[in-house]
Amino acid sequence: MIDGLNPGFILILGALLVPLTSGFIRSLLVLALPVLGFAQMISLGLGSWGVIDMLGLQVVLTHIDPLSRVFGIIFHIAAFAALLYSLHVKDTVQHIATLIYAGSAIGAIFAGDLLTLFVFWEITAVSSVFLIWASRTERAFRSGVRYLIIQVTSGVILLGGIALYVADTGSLAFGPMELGSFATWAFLIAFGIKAAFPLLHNWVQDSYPEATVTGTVVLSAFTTKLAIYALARAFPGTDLLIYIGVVMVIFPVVFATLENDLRRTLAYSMNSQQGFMVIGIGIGTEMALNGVAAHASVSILYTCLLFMCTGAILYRTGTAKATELGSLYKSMPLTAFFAVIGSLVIVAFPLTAAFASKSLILSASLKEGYYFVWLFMLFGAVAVIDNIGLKIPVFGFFRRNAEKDPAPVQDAPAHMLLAMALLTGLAILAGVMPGAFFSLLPYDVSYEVYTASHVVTQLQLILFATLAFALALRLGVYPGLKSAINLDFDWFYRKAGKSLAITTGTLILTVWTAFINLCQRGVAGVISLAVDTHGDGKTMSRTVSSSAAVVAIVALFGVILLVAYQF
Amino acid sequence: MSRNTDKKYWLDQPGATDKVFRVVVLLAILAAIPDILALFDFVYHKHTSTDMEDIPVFYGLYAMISFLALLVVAKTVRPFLTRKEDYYD
Amino acid sequence: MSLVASHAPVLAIIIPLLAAPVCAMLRGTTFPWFLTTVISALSFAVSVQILLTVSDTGPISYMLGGWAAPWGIEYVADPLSAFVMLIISGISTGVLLYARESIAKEVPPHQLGLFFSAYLLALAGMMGITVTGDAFNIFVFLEITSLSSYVLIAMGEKADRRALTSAFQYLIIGTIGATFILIGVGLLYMMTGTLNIADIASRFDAIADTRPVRAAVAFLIIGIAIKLAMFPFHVWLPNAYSYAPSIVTAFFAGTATKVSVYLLLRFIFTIFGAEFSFGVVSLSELLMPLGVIAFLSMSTVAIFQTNVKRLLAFSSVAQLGYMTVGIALASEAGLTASILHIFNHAIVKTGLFLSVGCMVFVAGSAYLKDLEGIGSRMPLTTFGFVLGGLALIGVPLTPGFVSKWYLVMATLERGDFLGYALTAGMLLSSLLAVIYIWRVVEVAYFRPAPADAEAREAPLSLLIPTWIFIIGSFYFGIQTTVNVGFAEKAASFLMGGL
Amino acid sequence: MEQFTDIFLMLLLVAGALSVLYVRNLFVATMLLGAVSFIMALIFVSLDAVDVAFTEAAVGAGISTVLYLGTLALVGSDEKPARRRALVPLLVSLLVGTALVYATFDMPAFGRADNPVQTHVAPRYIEESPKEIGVPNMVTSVLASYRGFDTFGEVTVIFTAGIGVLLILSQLRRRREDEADLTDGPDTDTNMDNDAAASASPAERVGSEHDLVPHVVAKLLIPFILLFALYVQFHGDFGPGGGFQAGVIFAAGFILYSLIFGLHFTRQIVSTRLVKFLLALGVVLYGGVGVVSLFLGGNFLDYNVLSADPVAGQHLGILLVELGVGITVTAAMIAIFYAFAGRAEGRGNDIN
Repeated sequence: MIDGLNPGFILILGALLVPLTSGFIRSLLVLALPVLGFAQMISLGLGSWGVIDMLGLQVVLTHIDPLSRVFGIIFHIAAFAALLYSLHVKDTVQHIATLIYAGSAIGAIFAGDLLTLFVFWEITAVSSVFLIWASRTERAFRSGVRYLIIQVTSGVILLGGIALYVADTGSLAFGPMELGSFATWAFLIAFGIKAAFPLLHNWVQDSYPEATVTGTVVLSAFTTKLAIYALARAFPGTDLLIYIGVVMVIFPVVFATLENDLRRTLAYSMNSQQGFMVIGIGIGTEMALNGVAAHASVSILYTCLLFMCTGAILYRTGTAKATELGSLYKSMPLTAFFAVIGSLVIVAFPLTAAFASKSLILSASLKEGYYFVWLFMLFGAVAVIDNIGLKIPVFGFFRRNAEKDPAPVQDAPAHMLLAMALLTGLAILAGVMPGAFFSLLPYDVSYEVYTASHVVTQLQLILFATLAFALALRLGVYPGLKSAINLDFDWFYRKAGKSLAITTGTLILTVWTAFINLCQRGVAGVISLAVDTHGDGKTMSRTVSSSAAVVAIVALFGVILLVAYQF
Repeated sequence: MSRNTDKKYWLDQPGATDKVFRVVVLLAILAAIPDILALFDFVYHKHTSTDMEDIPVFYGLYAMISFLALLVVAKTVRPFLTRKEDYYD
Repeated sequence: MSLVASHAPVLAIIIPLLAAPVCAMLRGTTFPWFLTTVISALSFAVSVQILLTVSDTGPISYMLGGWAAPWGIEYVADPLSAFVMLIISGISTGVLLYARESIAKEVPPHQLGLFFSAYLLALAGMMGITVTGDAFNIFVFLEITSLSSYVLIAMGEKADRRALTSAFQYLIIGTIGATFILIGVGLLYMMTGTLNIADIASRFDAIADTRPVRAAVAFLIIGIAIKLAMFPFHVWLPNAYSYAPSIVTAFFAGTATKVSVYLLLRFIFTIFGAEFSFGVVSLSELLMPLGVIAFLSMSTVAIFQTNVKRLLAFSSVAQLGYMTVGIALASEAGLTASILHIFNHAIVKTGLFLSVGCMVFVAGSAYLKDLEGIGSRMPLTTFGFVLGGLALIGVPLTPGFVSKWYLVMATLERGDFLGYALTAGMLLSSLLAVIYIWRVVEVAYFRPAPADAEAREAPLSLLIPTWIFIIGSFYFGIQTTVNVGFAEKAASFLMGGL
Repeated sequence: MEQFTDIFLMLLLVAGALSVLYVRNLFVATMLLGAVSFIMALIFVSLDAVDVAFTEAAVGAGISTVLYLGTLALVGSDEKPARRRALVPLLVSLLVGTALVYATFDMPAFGRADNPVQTHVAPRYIEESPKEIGVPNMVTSVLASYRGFDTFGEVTVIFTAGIGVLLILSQLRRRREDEADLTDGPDTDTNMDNDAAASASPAERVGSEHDLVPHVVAKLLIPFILLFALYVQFHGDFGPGGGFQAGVIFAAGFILYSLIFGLHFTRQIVSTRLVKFLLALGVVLYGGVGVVSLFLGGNFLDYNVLSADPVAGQHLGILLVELGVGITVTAAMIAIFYAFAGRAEGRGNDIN
């Protein structure tokens, strides 16, 4: 292996070979690349490589430490699984975008300084948008544009932060920092956008369901987890993150409950799970950070797995809306099986990986005395049981459709099932052997996963949540799913001011809307002013009149003359 | 897959959902039992970090309450949030 | 070799200058081009030699006619002038590699001898301005450069008759600029009794407080600003660049205004001295707003252009705004950024204009409406344009990023509100650059090509030089020691006085 | 008396300039401009700048006027009436003008011996140039030797102007010919030499063939003009004069000949290609002297090395470079005249 080469480059450069291949060779190539990257990562071990003195600052192209290695491992696995899942895709662009996107995410994980991080950060943004556009629908295109704007904004803020940071400290080093200066706030916001902090989160639910079947799987794996990694590296123990995390856990679950589209439901739940990790970073103890790394990895496993299952449904039936599905277990038994396992993982059933990872964060919060935070997380855990753990198997596969079950279809293609099996296997393996799993984590932990009380309490939580769900269904109080859109915060930027009276009369909203309107009008004003003055043939772009230029020359000459005299 | 249409599925039988429900209730009760027994320090010792956890079947109750709260909130905000599918188009 | 070494400063100028009349007498189509290319390459080689010598042993002085300095004319190659010479001759050589097929389409064959003669004169003129150490000699070479550039721009008239009017407009405005410079030099001569730059500089402080000197400052700054196309004196530039033949545009975009920036630096720092320029006369307060308006307003104007050449021309005015701001910061960091941007922008903009030249060569027009779907018709050219566009925007790993980085560092170094405001303005301007580049990308890739358009890539003789510039620009964006090193050296030299 | 002359000439100059502004007929304006140039030349004489006066008379009053006339033959002599009064520009100009006048208050008084101009660099020219260069006309030694490179640059400027005119105007001519006579086919790829051959056509109207008096006077005058030009050229070392003035006078002779007898006769003697060759030759000659000095071990344009005796070398060098200047200037003037007159001729206008 090439000494010190950032494994991300293997995927990125390999992507350039994709157009030259086709058929079997291409399948082999795209599957080999993550494996090669993985091997490169393992062979490198821990350390720093590619240290360059650039513009008087130190750039470190490759830096591997225990924290980044966990993320590196899981990113490689996710890349492999996602590529395996998308082998049937004939669209070259998607393969290239996937490889570059995964490669740049891995590159970012192993970036040893802020500048390298920024470069990869932007590449992830630009490459991933093609996975959304690959749907080739008007909706997806517009969603992709919104996505791109938000992602690039994150990059721009990051760059601004880097500039300020260098001005402050004279260094590009990427390590723990104190929230205080403009620079660090800029970092927090840049990371927060990608991590889908509350109110900054809408791009997730807006874009993921618009991407292609395979694209969503890929998207779900990298961007948000990359942000979690960046937060974990820069801001461990920042109290503010705990509160952000709590809101993040709670806020999306309401939407997940109401959502009809299973992929969008997943996107909301993923967002909520992300909150656990943000809380963990906020707590910042070694145990909590271990929990963050572990839960991020596990969350990639089950999110990918469930997006694969729902993706398979979409691929076969053409829809992923709960109201249009029913009894799919008959025709897609294997997919249904994997969905059930995936659900068990996400609810943190004993013997699954999440059982081990989630309890790390929960225990860490109790240990530090954050009881209310712990209660909120428990609430989030219950919500995910109902929203995903039960909703996807029940509505997606087992319940009979109230009107008419969709026509029988084939089960998912073999390579998709293989990908699901791979992730399922890993999730179970990590759950069965928590010791091996924990040995990969950045810090040494002595944490006993399988105690009787832990198993019992978790089972209680799961089963009573199931009971409540069943009761709600029986009593008919479960909110009926409707094919509809639920307004989220993105309403503010997608629809502001249009139907003020209908939505809500609250003062906050009015003020918000007025403010947004004002901004819009301001922006529109600036734009139209720019068009009026700078447009083609308008004052500023006029170049025909020499005499006007001469008058300007003479006038400015006079000004300088007067300035120079200093009367 | 025409084969599937001929096949009889257990879930399609009348009353199957009732049976599923009964199993769920049973399992829930089973999960609660150790907690009840723990009151008498029987069978197993419960590790607790907070006083709350000492409440019998705390996790089960909390799960029920949480879900109820979720439902209430969701149903309350729904009228404000739900729009037609083509709202943004 | 010792002949070359000992006469290097003058050789870099007289080689093209003497080749020009020879070239004018040549007939045929290929030979004038070949001669010009060889001459330009020679000049480039000499420039490299000068730069290496200067960075080894310090400034070189050369006495023309063997007369000692204040009496005769002196040539001085210092880190700044050697660096700018390298840029000019390098860009010129690269553009010439591209010229053969491109110009054959734009200029009638029997005029090629005269055309390349004018080209060589422009090259020699710019090199002369850069290396001369004599204020009046600057004016003489300025005239050679100006006259030849009017002619070269007018040569676009075969394709578009508006080339004539724009050359005429340039002539009117440019002549005013040259006259202003001449008057300024004259006033300085009157007050100091000498024309040698070093000599003027040494006598400047004694007479700095007199009115004629202040008037001279005003004349010189305005005169140079006109030549530099500083906002609002830029009106000649967009037209001239849009209608000139492709290679002329590429050549001038990379060099002509840069030479004026050099002149501005030379007068402000070497002759007047930083303390006088910014402390006594407060040029900052004048240059700063003009620079800021330039990069904000002209970037906005560029967005609305329908002709890609014109779009790039306005973008050039905007980029010159960055350089102006860098100078107006009056700090070593700002100066470094400006000098660095001279180099970086030269290489990037030349690459961009060359790739547009390829499009014009095949599609026959630089108007956006005629370039729809050009991305699929000319993939290599268009991809080159996109890469150049990225460099213009200032994406990391490109030279545009490096110089903007230095500029931002220089503004932040101030640490006051103005510094932050300037930084914000520059980021906004980069955003505007994204928009205007995106406009071209959108037309090139997202509009269907007209059905009757043939899919044909530009010939290799055009593509290869274009890509040399594109790849070169990325090279200097990643491997920054060369350009940054020389820029820093030149900046510290200027700040350290003579 | 001297003061009186100065003031009188100054008033005359202002009056002339104002009248140029007010006259609406461009032909009259051109003539007045010539007069203004002459007055300028007189003022220069009065300031003891005889060389400058010489140049002003030859270029400003002579050639420029002819070229203006050539242009008027193309565009007509009526000025387009001004549409509006440019009040703002006037105001701006006045203000800036005032500021500039203010700038003159600190100027050193004219002609004072202790001015910087007189005390710093100039003394060496006055004291050393007879020894170093040995040319009696100090102006020539400064121009051609001390600051010889500037002069080289100026010759190049003239050369540039010449090829510029050749490039632009010949292309325009060709376009017109292409448009007018498409049947001519491929023969368009030539240069202006063809005009000489085509000049026998009746359309050829440059030259006033029937005016006897100008014909006779011109025939008498032109040899003397050319002789005078040669005198000015080669006597530049000793008295006022030199390559620039000589070149202009030389060209004036040819131009006068064309005006009287018609363009094609002149072209038969001095073909366009020859003009182009001479244009380049002058620059090459000047630069060649520099290169030779370079190879002989001196710096560029160091005439000392041209001969064993430095002063003789300076003499030789100055003679050669002045010759180069004269050749290029002559050729450039003729080229410009050809280009303009050729256009007028093509249009069938008479430039007389």
